[in-house]
Amino acid sequence: MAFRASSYSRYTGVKSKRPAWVPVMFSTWGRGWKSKWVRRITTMSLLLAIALTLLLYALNVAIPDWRTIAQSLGEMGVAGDRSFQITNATYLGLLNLYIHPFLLPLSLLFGYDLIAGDLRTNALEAYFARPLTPWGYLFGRTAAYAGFLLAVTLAPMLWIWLFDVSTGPDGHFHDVARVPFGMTAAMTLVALTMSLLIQAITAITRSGLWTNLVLLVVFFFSGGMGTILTEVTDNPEMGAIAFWNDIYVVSAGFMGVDHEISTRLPSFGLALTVLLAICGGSLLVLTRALHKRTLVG
Amino acid sequence: MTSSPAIRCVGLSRWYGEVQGLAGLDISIDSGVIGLLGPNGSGKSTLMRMLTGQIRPSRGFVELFGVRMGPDSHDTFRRVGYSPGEDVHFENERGIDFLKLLAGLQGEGGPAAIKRAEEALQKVSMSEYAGKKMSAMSKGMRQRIKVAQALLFEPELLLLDEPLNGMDPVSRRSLIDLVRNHATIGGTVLLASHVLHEVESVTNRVILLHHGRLLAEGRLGEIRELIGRKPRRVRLIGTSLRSIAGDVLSKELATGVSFEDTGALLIETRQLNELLLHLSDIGTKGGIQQFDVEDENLEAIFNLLVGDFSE
Amino acid sequence: MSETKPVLDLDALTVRYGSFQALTGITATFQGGSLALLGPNGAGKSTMLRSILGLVPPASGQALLFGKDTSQKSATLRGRIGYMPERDCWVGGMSGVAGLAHLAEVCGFPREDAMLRAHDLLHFVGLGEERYRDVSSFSVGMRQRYKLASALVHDPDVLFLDEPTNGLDPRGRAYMLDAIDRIRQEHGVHIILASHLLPDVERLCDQVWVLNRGHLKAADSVANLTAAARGAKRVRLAARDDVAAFSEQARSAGIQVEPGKHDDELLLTNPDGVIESEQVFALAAQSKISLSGLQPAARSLEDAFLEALADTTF
Amino acid sequence: MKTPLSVMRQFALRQNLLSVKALPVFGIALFPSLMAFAFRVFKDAGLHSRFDFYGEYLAPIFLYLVLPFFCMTAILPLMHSLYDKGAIGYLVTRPTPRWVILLGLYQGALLAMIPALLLAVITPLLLLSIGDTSGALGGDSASTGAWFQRAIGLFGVLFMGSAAYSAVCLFLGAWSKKAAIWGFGLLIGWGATIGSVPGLLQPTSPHRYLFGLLREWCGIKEAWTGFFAPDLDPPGVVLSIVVLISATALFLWMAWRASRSRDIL
Repeated sequence: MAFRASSYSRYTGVKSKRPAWVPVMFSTWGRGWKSKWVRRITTMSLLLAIALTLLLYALNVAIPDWRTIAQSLGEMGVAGDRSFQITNATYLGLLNLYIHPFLLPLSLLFGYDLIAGDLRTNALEAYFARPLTPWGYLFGRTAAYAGFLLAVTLAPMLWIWLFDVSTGPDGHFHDVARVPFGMTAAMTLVALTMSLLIQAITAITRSGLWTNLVLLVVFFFSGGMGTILTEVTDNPEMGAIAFWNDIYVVSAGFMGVDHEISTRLPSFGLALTVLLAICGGSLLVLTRALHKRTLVG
Repeated sequence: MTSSPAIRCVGLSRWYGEVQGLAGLDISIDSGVIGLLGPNGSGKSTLMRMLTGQIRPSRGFVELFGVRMGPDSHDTFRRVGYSPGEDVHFENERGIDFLKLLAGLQGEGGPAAIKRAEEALQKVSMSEYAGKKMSAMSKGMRQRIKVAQALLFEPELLLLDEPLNGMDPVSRRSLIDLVRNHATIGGTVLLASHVLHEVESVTNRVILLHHGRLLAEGRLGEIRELIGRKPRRVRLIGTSLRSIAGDVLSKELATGVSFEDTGALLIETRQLNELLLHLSDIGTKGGIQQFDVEDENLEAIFNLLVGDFSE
Repeated sequence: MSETKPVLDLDALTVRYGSFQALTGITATFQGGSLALLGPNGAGKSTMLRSILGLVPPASGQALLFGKDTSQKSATLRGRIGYMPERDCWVGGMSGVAGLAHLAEVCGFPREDAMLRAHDLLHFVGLGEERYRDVSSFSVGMRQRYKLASALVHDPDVLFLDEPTNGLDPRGRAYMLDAIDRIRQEHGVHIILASHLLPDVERLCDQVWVLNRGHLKAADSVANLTAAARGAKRVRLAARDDVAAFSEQARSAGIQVEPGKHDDELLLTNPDGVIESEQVFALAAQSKISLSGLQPAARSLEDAFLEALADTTF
Repeated sequence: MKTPLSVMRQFALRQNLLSVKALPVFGIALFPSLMAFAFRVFKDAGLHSRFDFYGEYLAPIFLYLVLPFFCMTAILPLMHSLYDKGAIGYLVTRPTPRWVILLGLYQGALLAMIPALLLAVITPLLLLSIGDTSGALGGDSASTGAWFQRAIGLFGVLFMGSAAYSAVCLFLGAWSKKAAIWGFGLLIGWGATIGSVPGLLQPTSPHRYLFGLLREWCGIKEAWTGFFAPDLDPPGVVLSIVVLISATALFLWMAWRASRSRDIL
């Protein structure tokens, strides 16, 4: 017979050499995944990818040479000067389809209470009294955050691309060769910007609710101002004030699509600068906030 | 005009949704220091907040000095000083500004308010930190500021919710002195605290709440007598304990005796006074080095009562 | 644990926040066991704990924990420390047990071991039933127990406790003290306790450092500090007896009488020597009263503490 | 009641003006200046166009975006900090009626808004009106007097709006824990949106009357240019003022009622 009272015991196992930020990363996923809407949007995003591949598959089976038909229809000018060809630009549209309904709401839902929650419960005091440094904490959080956003949005898109290329005719690969690099670069930058920006805002407001409101204000103000100023000044560079313009221009640039489609958009360089500036500023705010909490030299 | 009691609660009850905060409390307090005791979540803070009209009773009512308390009973607060149990303060306020503000709400402005604030700070030995922001203070300092704001106008009734929590021993001692002095000049203090030995050192009158109900009220001795169901135990250390054990058993002063591992003798009795008299008598012949009656102090009574009723 | 190095060795440790000197040249050694840091608010206790954790760099001097400098490689050293802060703190957004396991993982525990230990510890601190609840729904007492479990979850060699019984009701306090005492006695975990509640200190600690305004005022063992005043006795009189008559009787026998902590308690001292128990009983018999308690009058830690701070003004 | 009221006023002023809470308010106040600056730098079509820009683009922006966020950031955090952990308990356990406390907070917060409002109105004015006037088309519409009339009118409208919407926020702060969500819904939804979209509900929204005042006081005759919401039957000055003042009084009264019935936990 064994008897075991609930008592304290010393640990005899072997501790692993894994860096301290790794569990932080895993726990971040766990926390984000707890939100019902995060799960819903993730499912929607994956379903969209599956639906699109199924559509492609059905087309391939039903009309094996649909690509040439579509191309010749385009050349005949059925739909104006548009071409019915799958090119980098098609993927730019797809990218926008993923950024706006999926990536932006996801980053809000996933991140709005991460640091604010930790500040509220003084979790940082528990963390930093352990073998975890503020940098490790920040790295674990951001890596998990950006990683999750990429997994949910970039992965389905690459899957579609892979399917498209593997079923397409011989020359097709060249039309869409820039896609993987472009999408990865654009999405990574956007995900990183969003995760740092939200974390910085939550570190300042210390409340999930206020984080969301501040972000809405930033979006409203920047969007409204960008549009108005572009209109009244006739200077497309003014559009850089609007966050979503920057995202679009930068993705287009990375995908190698001529973004002069619309002349009312800011230039690639300016848009990239704005996004990088947001990243840098957020990082500055975050390190200051964490420094204040821990007094680490 | 008949003088009304400082505090009177009649059938005072409060529910938070389906959670019971306080149920059917009837008490009346005149003057002196009364310790408000009870385990965490027993309804002490709920009572304190209802006494100050911050939350409305679900049933029953509170009267302070004969005035029924509610959201419009502000005039009564001239006679009341209240220090909340939570560690709350205004953001970005310095200690002196905080006190000045509250003095101003009592109708005192300008230099008079500053003087009053400084006097209150003096009383809690915080003059040196007057200009410090409250968020930058340690918990103990904020506690002292909280007590200072309750003392601003030297009110007749002091309602102090866990004021000792987080204070260092020096401040504790001076606060205890302050409370004692307030009672000696005729004031009333309701002192809620978990630190029983401190409460015991200022008063033996207590109100004990448990699960939102009044468990006991009155002087410690009386409460102990009322409990009376359990035999009392006397613990002796000395040299001739075995003969003493035989002696008290043969004289039927004890219902049982036992020896602890340390060699101390435990005598159980239902006739404590007779036993004590007898022991004092034997003691003159030597053999008893020290002895003590158990369950005599507040902590023992607290555990006895709360333990009895919670299991 | 076969540590030959002292647990804590401070060598002229000085810590500054800007121009404010929080700790001034503190030199002291704690060989092991249990140590209490005493001092009024703002004495530097928290700063000392933080600098040992390596969170605040020393302006000069150094702090050695198990013989290693805490300002270097502090992250690995922190793995051996269990810190229970004064404020509520927990990792939110998950159940109590998951948060605890997560903290163990941060300290390098494999996932399975971390979970196992988190469950065991929550049972140990008496939160077994509440394991799967969110910590934000815990009461003050439960949070305090949870903090102790968090401090222990990575099996530290030394435990820093900052006001562990703050806000606890008497039974919660007894439970907490008992748990800490068992960890110390049965498992050889060293304790460093910062507290304002001197009875807790007397219960748990064998050594005391008294700090005031960043200076070390006294460093001694509790036994030495509370050594009994020679021959003095604490006497309690049965409730309805006449205290005045007894005092009178005692004074005429050349014994000094002072009021004790309670109404019915007296403190007897004989300036010329020891008071025997028999003598006290005799006095009681002469004044026809019965005693309800008789004990040697130990000096309380509170007296010792106030004395150590005596040369400072408030 | 003079001392308690002025003491509360000073407290609210101190809280809102001399702390980090002032930063978001001044941040929002700088948005119009930023727009004016950009307009000046990138498209300077002369004084007249700048005058139109100030009246027909900036002024509506003030009402749509600046005003609602101004009131929310000035009042809601202040009320939240008082109610969240129960610090307001210190105030309501003093011999002061609750309406004095609330009115003092309201007045102080409103006073603290004035510097930011002035900054928001005057800086764009200076940025637009000073300097190169070579492209001026002349005419009295862009004279110094017209500029000032427009600025003072705008300030007046904004102040009336702040008074009304701050009272709304005061009520929400005293009434609900989720005041931020309610505030967003009421001020942006009911205020800015419903108030500028023609429909059944439009006359209930304070924004309609603010736009009415803006037309009259800023001398913007043409109701269809820029960002002005079309209103076939714009309300007159008297009606607008009466409606706005009654709304302010109503919400102040509701705040008082709410503060009496809310438990401080």
